[in-house]
Amino acid sequence: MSALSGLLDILKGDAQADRVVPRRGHSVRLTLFTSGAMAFLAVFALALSLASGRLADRWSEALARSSTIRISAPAAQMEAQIWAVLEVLEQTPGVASARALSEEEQRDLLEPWFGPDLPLEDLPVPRLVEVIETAEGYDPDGLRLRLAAEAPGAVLDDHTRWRRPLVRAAERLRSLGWISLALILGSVAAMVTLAAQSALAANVKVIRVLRLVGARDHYIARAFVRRFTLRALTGATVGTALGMIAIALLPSAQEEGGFLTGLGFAGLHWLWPLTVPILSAITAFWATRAAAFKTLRSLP
Amino acid sequence: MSALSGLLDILKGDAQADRVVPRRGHSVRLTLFTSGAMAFLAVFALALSLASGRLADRWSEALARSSTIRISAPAAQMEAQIWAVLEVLEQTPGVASARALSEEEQRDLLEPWFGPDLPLEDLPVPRLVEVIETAEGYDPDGLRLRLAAEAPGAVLDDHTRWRRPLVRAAERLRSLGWISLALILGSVAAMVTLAAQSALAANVKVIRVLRLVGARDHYIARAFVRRFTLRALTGATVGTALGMIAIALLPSAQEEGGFLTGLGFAGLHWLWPLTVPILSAITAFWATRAAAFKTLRSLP
Amino acid sequence: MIELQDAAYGYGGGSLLSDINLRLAPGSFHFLTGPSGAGKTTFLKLCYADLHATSGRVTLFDQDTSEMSRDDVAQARQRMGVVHQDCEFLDHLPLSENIALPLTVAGRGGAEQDGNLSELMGWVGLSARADALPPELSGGERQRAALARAVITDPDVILADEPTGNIDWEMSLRLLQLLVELNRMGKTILIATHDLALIRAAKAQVSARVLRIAGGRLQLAGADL
Amino acid sequence: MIELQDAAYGYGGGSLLSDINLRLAPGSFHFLTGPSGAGKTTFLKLCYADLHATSGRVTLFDQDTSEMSRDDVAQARQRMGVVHQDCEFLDHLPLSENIALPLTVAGRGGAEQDGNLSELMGWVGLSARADALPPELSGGERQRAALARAVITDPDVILADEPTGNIDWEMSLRLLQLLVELNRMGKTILIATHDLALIRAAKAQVSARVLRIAGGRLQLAGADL
Ligand SMILES: Nc1ncnc2c1ncn2[C@@H]1O[C@H](COP(=O)(O)OP(=O)(O)OP(=O)(O)O)[C@@H](O)[C@H]1O
Ligand SMILES: Nc1ncnc2c1ncn2[C@@H]1O[C@H](COP(=O)(O)OP(=O)(O)OP(=O)(O)O)[C@@H](O)[C@H]1O
Ligand SMILES: [Mg+2]
Ligand SMILES: [Mg+2]
Repeated sequence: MSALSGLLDILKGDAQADRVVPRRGHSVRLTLFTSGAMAFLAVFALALSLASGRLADRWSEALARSSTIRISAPAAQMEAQIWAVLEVLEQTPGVASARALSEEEQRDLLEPWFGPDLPLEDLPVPRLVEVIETAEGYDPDGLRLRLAAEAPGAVLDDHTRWRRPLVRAAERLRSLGWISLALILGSVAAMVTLAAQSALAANVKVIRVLRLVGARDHYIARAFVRRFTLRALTGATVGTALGMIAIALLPSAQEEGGFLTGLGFAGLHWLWPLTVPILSAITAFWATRAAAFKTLRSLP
Repeated sequence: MSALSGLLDILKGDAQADRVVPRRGHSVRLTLFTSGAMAFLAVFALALSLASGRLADRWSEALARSSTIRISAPAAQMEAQIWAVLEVLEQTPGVASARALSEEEQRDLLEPWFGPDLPLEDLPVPRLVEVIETAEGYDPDGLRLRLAAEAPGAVLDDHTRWRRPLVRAAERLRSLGWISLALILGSVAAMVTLAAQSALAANVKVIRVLRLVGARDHYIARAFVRRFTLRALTGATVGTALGMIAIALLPSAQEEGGFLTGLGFAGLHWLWPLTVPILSAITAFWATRAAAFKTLRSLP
Repeated sequence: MIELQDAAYGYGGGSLLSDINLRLAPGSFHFLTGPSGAGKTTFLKLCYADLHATSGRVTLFDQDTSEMSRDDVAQARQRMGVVHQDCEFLDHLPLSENIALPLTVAGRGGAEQDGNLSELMGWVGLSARADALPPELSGGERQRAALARAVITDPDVILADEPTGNIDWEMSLRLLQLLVELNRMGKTILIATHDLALIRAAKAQVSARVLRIAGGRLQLAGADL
Repeated sequence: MIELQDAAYGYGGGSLLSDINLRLAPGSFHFLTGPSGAGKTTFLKLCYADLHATSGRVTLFDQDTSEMSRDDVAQARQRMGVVHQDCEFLDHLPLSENIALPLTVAGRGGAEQDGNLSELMGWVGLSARADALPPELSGGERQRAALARAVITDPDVILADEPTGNIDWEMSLRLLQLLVELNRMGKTILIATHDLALIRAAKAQVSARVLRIAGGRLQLAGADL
């Protein structure tokens, strides 16, 4: 029986066979709550992973894939050198785009240091060209050589020095998210398994009576598996829904910081948490199945 | 019975009374694992909270408590104005320290934009004074007025514009940590409670037999409470230890990034996770006690 | 139906029963006696494949029980009615559903069950308790219910372990009547009991053989029974 | 010891027992009979404060059971020995510890228990099974163990519900012997049973009164017993 067809089979059910397993009891509450709480936590961990993933992507792109070319030249030659640099960049494989910063942009960049009334045009301030790499990146040494030839005043600054820790930090945050997600999913699996085993242990008498009156293992296991899978699915669905609502209610992320996006799902990422109840149900299905057959085999 | 004296009483135990509660069974494994897994997660959440707390503190201090005074003046007056500014600052309440950046420091700050060979001395580049506030902070408007009087070329830039999103982001991260910690502790409590209830339900027969032979409620409850408290303590201790080991093994945090510290405990913060097993044991103590007396009262 | 050849059994390496030879022919009526702890329940468990003989052979419906798969055992049990010494039920289902459980499990619920069920519950004196949950029954009521559950499927073989231990004499005779009736219809019956009066009452109505377990061996009881 | 005055009881609003008047004087020996489902177990539960009379008064050791706190009930039970109809034990403890459980619970384990225990286990024929776990016992062995557990504390009152339902005649007589002996030492004894032969055997040895529950009332049984 494949997981999916088994699962669908289970959800169809058989009203008569169903009644042989008690509907209520502490093990029911335990299974419902465990899968619910763990689904809730899983949604948070997922949000953290996705958010830090976005963050790492943004940093990688914004920092790792951008560099600056600084052109210092007499005012007369400046325009020519800018054009030369842009032309070189256009022909360089691995460069996605390049553009010269406008004077306003440079003024904005420098304002914190020099104040708003910096007489840019009167200063021998170099002009800046922003370079965005493609995913493959360009060869910085080759680019430097060509720049030296075409525009002697141009200096390539590939930000290597200060972009590294940022990217590393983002990656650490992302892996932290995935580690917690893995931890939580592992705990879900273990706890649903233990809850199923403990519920089955509480129902050993039911199993004994059913064996006595001639029920096959398959019949008994099915009844239990169906109950538990449905319970885990219910619990996890509620937990996931609550988790998604909680995340939607979190103070919304503003982009001002630029380097820390909000915790939350963006666009299609809202579909990700929907996998949590499905995974919980599949886990419960296999856990209960294994526990049921193990318990059954221990009885004659 | 106060929680603590009850708890200590419980840990002392009574070997004879103890044996009346089954030592093994699925509920045992469930309790051990639940408290262990949740303690493990709690340690991670705690690490996240503390790390983001440190981060937020650092950002608040490094960003919110530093500001810059930019002095634009003819070269001849520059030195005098710098001294005037420093003098004003010395007399301003709420300023912890102030110093003028050296030319090398300014050159380093500007290098990304102007290249290493910026002729700073030939340029009308303003000089920068770094101001560090005390925790109480100074009154920026008062300072501006005094600066205008004493050093007309000085402009106070208190970074307000661009420090806000950083601080906000750090605070969001910190509250995320505390939210997950609260969620996890809540789940621990709920799950230990449910595990205790479900274990007690599995032991209804034990309770019935004990009542029949004349055991008092107190005697029965004690035996269960002791078992469960010890189990939760054991599970949580193991989980906490594993969590601390896992965190110690995480790639160590480097400070280069400066704005994202590693996930981990620093110094005395290593004592914090030790509260997790104690909290788990206290939770288990109360949860089992309540569940035991509830179950007992349902039997004649 | 059921045949034991040189069968032996012991718990945990011991030797409780040995050299057991017995053939339960279709339509036969047997009683099994012996002091408490002699091995009556163990013997019955061998017969319904709850235990496997440590040596010798036990044949159930022409199959060696040690070679039966778990599904074969379930299948065989659908053709047998077993009254356990400690009557266990599904505590969450009302009595009537518990008695009909063997039909439910065999997929034979519905129409077939309704007719038999109410008649049978009347016979064992439980009509008034049909909707009670098993924990609400008295000890004797539970034993009667267990017998009803054992015979509801119209099984070929009925094995009963002390079915009247908690039941008063009049009701015991009534239950015996039911078993005698079933035996006359051709069912094979084996009853473990220590109630000698019941055995005497049965022998007055059918030709029953009385077996006795003593010292781990199976013997035919003396003429006094 | 135990006194019921106009006591009545019914499950779920019904009326099972009514107008019950009885005084169990210290040192008296009573049997309680009645058809299965008549209310014998219910009657005993009223006596050991497991149920409270819906009307009338039940007095246990001079205390009204409906006014006893849960601890009072526990205290009273330490002075009583009760054999439940379905003998339940702590399945994780060996038989000997189960039988000594009332002593353990009363904080009277150790020295006191060892002497009585082995003698008592020999009397009920369980010496060889002292280390067995309760689920490994036969039905009759469990009943004997339940009786042993009920008398180990040397209680003032012994209430037994069908203590010989699963036990052969010889062993039943042996258990009866124990109870008669205890009665001669001044203990109050009440046994619910449907085994008329046992009652007759007892009446040959002590002066026992036989009560009968019929139609919810308590009557003295006829002279035929
Ligand atoms: N699971 C077990 N493990 C070990 N010993 C067992 C087990 N089950 C039964 N026994 C022992 O085997 C012996 C026979 O048990 P059995 O239940 O067959 O007796 P019985 O004849 O049915 O007795 P009774 O009339 O009291 O029911 C007993 O001494 C019992 O203690
Ligand atoms: N908890 C309960 N809820 C509802 N009805 C009950 C409950 N316990 C017992 N009864 C019913 O009360 C009646 C008397 O039960 P009780 O156990 O006292 O009978 P008994 O005389 O001991 O019978 P037996 O000889 O079969 O043990 C029975 O019909 C039983 O079904
Ligand atoms: Mg038996
Ligand atoms: Mg009864």
